[in-house]
Amino acid sequence: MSTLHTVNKSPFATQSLLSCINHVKDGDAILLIEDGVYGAAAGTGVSDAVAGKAGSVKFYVLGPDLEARGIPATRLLEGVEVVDYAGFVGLAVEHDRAQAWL
Amino acid sequence: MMEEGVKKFLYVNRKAPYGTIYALEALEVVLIGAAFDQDVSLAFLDDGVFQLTRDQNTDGVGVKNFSPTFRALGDYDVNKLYVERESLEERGLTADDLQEIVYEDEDDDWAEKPSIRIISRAEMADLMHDQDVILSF
Amino acid sequence: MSYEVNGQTVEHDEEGYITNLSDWSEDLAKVIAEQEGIEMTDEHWAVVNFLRDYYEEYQIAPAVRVLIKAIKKQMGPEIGNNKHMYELFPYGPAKQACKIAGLPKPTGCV
Amino acid sequence: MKFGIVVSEGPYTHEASDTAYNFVKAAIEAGHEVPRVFFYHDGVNVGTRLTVPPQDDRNIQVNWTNLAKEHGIDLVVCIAAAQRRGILDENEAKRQGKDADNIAEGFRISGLGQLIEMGIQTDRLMMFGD
Repeated sequence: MSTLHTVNKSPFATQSLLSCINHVKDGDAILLIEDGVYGAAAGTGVSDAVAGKAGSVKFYVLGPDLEARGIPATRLLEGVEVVDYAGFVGLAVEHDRAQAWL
Repeated sequence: MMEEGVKKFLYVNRKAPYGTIYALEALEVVLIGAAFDQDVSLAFLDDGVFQLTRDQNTDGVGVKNFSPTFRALGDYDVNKLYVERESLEERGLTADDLQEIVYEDEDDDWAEKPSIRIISRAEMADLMHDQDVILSF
Repeated sequence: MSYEVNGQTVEHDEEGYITNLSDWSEDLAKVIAEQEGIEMTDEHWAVVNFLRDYYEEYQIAPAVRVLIKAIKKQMGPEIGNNKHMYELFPYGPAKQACKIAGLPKPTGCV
Repeated sequence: MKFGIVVSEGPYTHEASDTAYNFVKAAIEAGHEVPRVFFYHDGVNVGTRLTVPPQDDRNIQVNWTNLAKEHGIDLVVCIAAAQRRGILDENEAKRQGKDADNIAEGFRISGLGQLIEMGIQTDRLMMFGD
């Protein structure tokens, strides 16, 4: 049993990503969408928090949102996987429930 | 024992009252949802814990004060209000800062029992993980 | 659109719900009830008073099942049941009793 | 698999309704079912037919209307949230004594019970909001 968490806010604007990270269980997945994709970049103030959790939960980032904001894949933290909308749907199917950190 | 077809619904409240409408409209969903006889829990974490504080008075802002409505939840058989301890502490609050919310336990000669349960962040994570449907506000 | 009660004019909406909740009085309740074709008995008043008390305490009108449960506790199962509530308020306790009690119009949810 | 979708933010200000739309399209393309989308909070504003977005941008309402028509999706606007924000169909306009309605084709106004029912009847509930 696992959960797909979605985070849609920049971690520099709200606590949603950190709160999500504090409530996930091993084997869950966190998908960063909309302004949430800013949390996927390396070398930021939240990179350590994300990298520190990346061992027990899998991080994904929504490609179209990433591209819209001009963030190249080369700037992503190691281990963060890019998915498209079909991949988003696939993640929702794979996990037992979805929780949006609005 | 869960009846067939009964799902576990969790309402996750992470926003403060009044600044935005989310808290009020979340409560409206809970009240309507109560008619569907599902297994309902409410979670209050992050700024959501501010929804339950005592002594809210909205006279000066001219907005409806809906904090008394939480006390009606027992009548709707909604009696599992989980509040995260760490979220309280981070905001300088304790359980004493929250209003008292009770329900009458039908299985215990209608004894009045507290609806608010203070739980740890780890327990909150377990609670979230034990749901069928999670509605976020 | 308005009710006339004791020489005063009280505004109401399309469906007869009063515009300003503070305009309510027992005399007004009788006027609204009359327009609804209801003659207020002690049982009607018990329901109306319960609704007003409930609203005062919780800031919402109770759901019909909550109302019925409470009336049953207060006045017994002969009165506190679904059938009897609809005999008292043929258009439904939520709509009609709330209107007479001067509570906000139900949104029409569920 | 059956998906239930909640859109809880308004169009144009937030990306939520766009993400939801793209998700629903992808889900249907992958062979899943999306029987209903429920619009709540400012999300009800997606359902007005009176928006006039610039021609070089997407038309969110029209996109939803077309998608719903093509795939039989039930687009439900919450009545309580809609009343607050001035989204009305013909019946509601009459009932409330208003001089106009604005609900778009393919959308219908109904109660919050539709949200709970969607949660009960679908396999996954996805929320898109602020």
